Amino acid sequence: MAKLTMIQALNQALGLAMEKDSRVIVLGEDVGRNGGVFRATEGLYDRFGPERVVDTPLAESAIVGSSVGLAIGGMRPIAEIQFLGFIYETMDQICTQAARLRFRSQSRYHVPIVIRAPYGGGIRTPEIHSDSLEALFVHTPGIKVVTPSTPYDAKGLLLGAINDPDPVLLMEPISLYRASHEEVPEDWYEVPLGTASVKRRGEDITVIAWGKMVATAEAAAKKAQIEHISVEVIDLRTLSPLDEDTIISSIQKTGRAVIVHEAVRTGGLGGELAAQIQERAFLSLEAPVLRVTGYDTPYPVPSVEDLWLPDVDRVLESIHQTIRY
Amino acid sequence: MAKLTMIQALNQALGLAMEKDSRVIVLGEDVGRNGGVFRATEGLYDRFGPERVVDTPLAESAIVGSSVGLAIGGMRPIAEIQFLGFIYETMDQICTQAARLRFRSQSRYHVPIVIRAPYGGGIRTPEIHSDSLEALFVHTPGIKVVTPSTPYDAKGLLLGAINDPDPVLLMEPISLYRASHEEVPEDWYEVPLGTASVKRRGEDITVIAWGKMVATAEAAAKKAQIEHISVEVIDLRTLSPLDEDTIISSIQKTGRAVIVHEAVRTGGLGGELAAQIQERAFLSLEAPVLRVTGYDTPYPVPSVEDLWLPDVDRVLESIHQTIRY
Amino acid sequence: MNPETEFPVYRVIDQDGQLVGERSGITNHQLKEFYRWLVTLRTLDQRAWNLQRQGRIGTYAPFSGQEAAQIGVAATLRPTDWICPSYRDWPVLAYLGTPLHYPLLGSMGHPEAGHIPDEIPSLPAQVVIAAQILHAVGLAWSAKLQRQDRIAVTFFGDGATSQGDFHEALNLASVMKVPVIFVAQNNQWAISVPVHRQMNTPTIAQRALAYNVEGIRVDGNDIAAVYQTFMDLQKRVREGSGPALVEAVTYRLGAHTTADDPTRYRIGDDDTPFRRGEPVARLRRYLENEHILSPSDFEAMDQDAKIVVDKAVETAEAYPKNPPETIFDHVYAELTPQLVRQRQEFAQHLSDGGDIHG
Amino acid sequence: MNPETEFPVYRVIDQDGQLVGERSGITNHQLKEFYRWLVTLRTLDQRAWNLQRQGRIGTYAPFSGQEAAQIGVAATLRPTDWICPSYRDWPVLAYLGTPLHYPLLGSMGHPEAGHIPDEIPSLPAQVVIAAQILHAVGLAWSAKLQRQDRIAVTFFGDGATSQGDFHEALNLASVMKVPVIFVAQNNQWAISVPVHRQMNTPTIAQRALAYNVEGIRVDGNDIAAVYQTFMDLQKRVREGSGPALVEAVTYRLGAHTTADDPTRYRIGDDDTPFRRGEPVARLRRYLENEHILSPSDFEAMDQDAKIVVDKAVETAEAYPKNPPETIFDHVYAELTPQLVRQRQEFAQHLSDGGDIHG
Ligand SMILES: Cc1ncc(C[n+]2csc(CCOP(=O)(O)OP(=O)(O)O)c2C)c(N)n1
Ligand SMILES: Cc1ncc(C[n+]2csc(CCOP(=O)(O)OP(=O)(O)O)c2C)c(N)n1
Ligand SMILES: [Mg+2]
Ligand SMILES: [Mg+2]
Repeated sequence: MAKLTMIQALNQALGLAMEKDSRVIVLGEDVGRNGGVFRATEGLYDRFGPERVVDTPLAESAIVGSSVGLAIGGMRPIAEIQFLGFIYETMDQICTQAARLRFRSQSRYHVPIVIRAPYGGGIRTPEIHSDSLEALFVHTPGIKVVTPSTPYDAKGLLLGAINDPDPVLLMEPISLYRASHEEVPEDWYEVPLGTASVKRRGEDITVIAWGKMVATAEAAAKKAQIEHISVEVIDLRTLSPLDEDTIISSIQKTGRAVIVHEAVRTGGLGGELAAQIQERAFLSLEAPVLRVTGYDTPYPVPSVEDLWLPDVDRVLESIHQTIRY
Repeated sequence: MAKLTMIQALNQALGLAMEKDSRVIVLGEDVGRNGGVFRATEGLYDRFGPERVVDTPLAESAIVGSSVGLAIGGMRPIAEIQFLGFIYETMDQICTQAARLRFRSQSRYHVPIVIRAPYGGGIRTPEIHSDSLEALFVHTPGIKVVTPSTPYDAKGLLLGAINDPDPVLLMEPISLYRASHEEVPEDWYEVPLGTASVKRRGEDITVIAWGKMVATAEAAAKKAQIEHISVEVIDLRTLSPLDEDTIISSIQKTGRAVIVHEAVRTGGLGGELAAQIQERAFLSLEAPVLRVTGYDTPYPVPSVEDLWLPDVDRVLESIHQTIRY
Repeated sequence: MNPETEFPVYRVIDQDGQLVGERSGITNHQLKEFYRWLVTLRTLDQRAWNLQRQGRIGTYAPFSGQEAAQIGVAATLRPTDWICPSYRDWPVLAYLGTPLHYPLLGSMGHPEAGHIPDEIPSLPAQVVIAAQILHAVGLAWSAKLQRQDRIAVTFFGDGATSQGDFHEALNLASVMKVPVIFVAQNNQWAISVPVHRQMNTPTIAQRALAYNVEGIRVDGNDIAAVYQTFMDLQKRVREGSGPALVEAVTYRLGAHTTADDPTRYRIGDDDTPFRRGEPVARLRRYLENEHILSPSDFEAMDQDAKIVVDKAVETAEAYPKNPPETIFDHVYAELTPQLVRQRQEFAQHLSDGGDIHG
Repeated sequence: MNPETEFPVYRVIDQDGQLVGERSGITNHQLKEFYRWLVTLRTLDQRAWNLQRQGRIGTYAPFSGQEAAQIGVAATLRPTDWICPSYRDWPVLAYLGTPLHYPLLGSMGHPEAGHIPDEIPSLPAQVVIAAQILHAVGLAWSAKLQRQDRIAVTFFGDGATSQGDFHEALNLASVMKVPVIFVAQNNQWAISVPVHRQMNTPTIAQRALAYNVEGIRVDGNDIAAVYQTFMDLQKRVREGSGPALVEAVTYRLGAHTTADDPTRYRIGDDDTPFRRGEPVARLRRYLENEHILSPSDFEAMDQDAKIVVDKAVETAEAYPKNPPETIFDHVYAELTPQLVRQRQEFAQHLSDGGDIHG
């Protein structure tokens, strides 16, 4: 078993899927010779040729819209949107077309496509390259949304997504692509969609995070441990559909919760989670569910981003506030 | 003072604004000779001519994208998106361009455009014509979102939006266009953006709604009154930015809340509201905040829509559940 | 580049039913069958309009005037060819075997109208203007990748050509050289917007030049011309000539939908030539002129059409209503935990009588 | 329609610095000044690359090779003309008066790079491919409505022409007949995708035929040709001839951005002609051939450029950092109650030392 970075794990998953199933093709901007701007598709062009690893014209609506057709026609397209911030260009094809075709056709058709999109902050990208837009898709019935925080989960979620009969948006945290190595099995395995992962067991408070924020939550948990606060950390992994049982049973145990996300606060997934928690675990709650999030501004320039993103201190502060409530 | 329907009130507001300010122009699909598919722009073409009442080509991204340019160039464009369900086509121009240009230019430019879009269910439209998508825009910093529940508010919000220096999305509940008449002042007046309206005072529980759901909430409140449950009904009117003070102080009084919206449940604005309520009024809350919403499916066919939309019974049931908690 | 000479309108039978081009490969028998189809669909369309006016169906988008542009194409396709239609393209689907009650089901709010019979490889009728054009590119691409002998054909209106998706589709199709035919039915109007306000070009066909694909203009009200054009074209495309854009010049005789009132905006433009040259009357004139059908034949066909349409209305009106809770079953392959719970709540609310309290 | 003959590449000075067309209306003095600009910008661009390599600035998109295509246009515009540039169009902005440290500020993460000096009517450099093309249409439209004597000019790449927004913009501009010039810099690449995979046409200019607007192809590396083309064109457009699409054929000499490695994908294509004909060397050859500038003139200009660029780097590096909490002030005209509260929390967190704990 080799130690891989997240980008290597994703790359391996893509290679595996293409080997196993000739219906799988990869398409998007610069995914061919260039291997993707983050190298997720590195080497695939040479291995599988230009018919299956396709540099499309620069047109996101076309990438997703033609993927819908490819999928119905029997292929298994994996489409890359170069940065999640550009996904607005193809919202109709995702939200009205891909996500709705099963419904509109009374299940005659389904749309097994995977849309991969790098997202999130922390690496000083130019403007509009770091936005976290999961809330838009969590609010869209018919599509699933997943995001890994580790190389292992990245591969497992991607393979799970490829095998899923419905459209899946895989949001890949840019800053984690090369952040660490981890042992990743060479063979096919799947992380079941719809399952959260308890990263750390705790008794006093639950911190829920995903993507890049999982590490922030874990770091805060470690710091809290020093103060004898026992923090349970949940990595959602799948943002839609939510693994409500894991979330609710954790909070029924701890009675307290903090949610951490990069996306802007208002209307973010944190609100949905807080709403569900207070609805289903009201009597267990000993303090309000707090949210540590990006602020309600556009994602700021590189010189400000670290201040804008939730950091360990802000999470810790909310943990304290909740505990002391 | 004449009694007007909502569509008449909107039409009057548009006429007033165009009379008062030659920079105001109206553009969109079928807004000219046809007067809009719901007649919101009726008569304007004859009064103000084809230069100021413009039938555009069938291209939503162009409608909003050119409006951005028009606004920066000194005009005050009011763009119509024929149905909110088609707004996905122009998400980039709204969310990345119009909403973000002030930020990107360090306030050198601002984008005073109004985007009008009919939305919501209840009138047996074909598929994709009834979706409630407010959550997408509430999660977008830089744009304001308003929706009226009465003819008076419709005119006042539209004029307020026209006078606002920032982009405003005016969501117009289709089923209310001709639902009732109300006295509407002929002259210019504005409903200040960012202010909710308490439609009914009550002591035991707060029901929050907007658009078409306000009437449903009020009807439920009346029924509850018979059972001696005193319901406060808040019409949000502005969905972004939220009038948190009105909401929170109501719940601090009543200790209970139900939120009603047409949009699908998960990731809807109801989640955000519940999250804020439990965060800021935790100690006042005597029961979990409940949500009565559309279900997590695409908006269904006409024969099912009445069952799918929140109705008086479902709201009443949630009121009961909350009161009895 | 002169579009009018570069893209002349191909015509075989003129408005008066006179042969002005070469009839090649279309038999009298076929013309008779086409006429039967035209009359049947016209009858259906007019009946649907009336049903809506009587409140028996909901919003309906009539296709009268465009039957030939659609049947003439459909008749040249193979049963395996992919179809990506818009809301106004029921004649295509009907010709390919979709029972005539389907369009009525749609307007009555039966979700099954989105499930075209399995043996017809068609997507549901598209409501979002131009979205289906990209699906057709993907379908054609999938056929090419799988070395299947099938093409994709997509139908859309003049208004649809203004959408970004139209452009992205034509560009991608041309770059990938996939077997797809783009059929623009230029019916002169996009709701209230005339085509000369939709674009500043005299033709849609000339847009082909922007993508280096074949562009053709055909009289869409002349079924012989449409048929002959597509007999040749589908063969070329099937053999790998790449995508093609066809402008079928036609006319929307009626309103945009039953919710529309064209007297508000169809002001001052003289549409007499279009009305006179509309496809049913035109073919009838030709068949009369050439004595291919007799007055009693026409009479019989009209009668047959009425019977077939009566039957369709009956079927539609007797169509069993889907149990409402089945809407939850078509969101994902499997119900999510959330949908399981919501489905239960919904069913509970139903049995509590929720549906009568609206 | 043969695109190569319908849209020939207009050229005045060839790769070898030989006059192959007519110099009309461009003086020796202007050519000298152009050369000064070309050298200065090239020097800036190379310095920026190095600064990034030294870690002194962040991601940077070099424009080397495209200076002439931009300066040649900018030099023909009036101070009131609207500009809608992309991230690679700093030469346009520089020529119009934007200080040279602006592009560096952008790459250093200073938000002020988005606030082009007030006297230059330019939008911030656009990152979302093709979005600015629609803004230009709106700006030109606003000028027309207000009877202002100004036009809008927008710059974008070959890749941008594949986006739906490009199509929607050209169609709308043509229908509304607004004074806008669309400048497609065909630099042969969109990151790693060569233009012949981006589209299946030999030219971008021919897309003009789809909209019935004027289409022109010009050698974008020949500043005389660009200048002369636009001197004529901007006059026509200003007088109401309607929109125009210009394809400036050029070449991206460097990487897409500092994050890009072109050796991965620039394989096998022979770009020698482009490299030899790049705008700085080409104009220099001409000025040498014609003895318009002497070796010592060139030497002096190189020196001047170095000094000017040194100064720009200094200014950029000394540029004061915006107080971070000001990000809250540019979301709406007035802070919303939410933003008031969040601004406070943010500032509090700052003063608690939040910024060092990242
Ligand atoms: C994206 C989108 N925008 C707007 C509409 C509303 N709409 C429905 S049909 C139509 C006009 C379509 O015109 P055309 O493409 O010419 O087709 P036709 O109706 O004439 O067959 C419009 C604007 C829509 N359905 N989808
Ligand atoms: C909508 C959108 N999609 C993708 C990208 C990522 N991206 C940035 S530049 C680029 C290539 C642009 O090519 P071209 O238009 O030819 O301009 P050039 O970079 O050559 O100047 C891509 C794909 C983006 N910025 N915006
Ligand atoms: Mg039409
Ligand atoms: Mg390029």
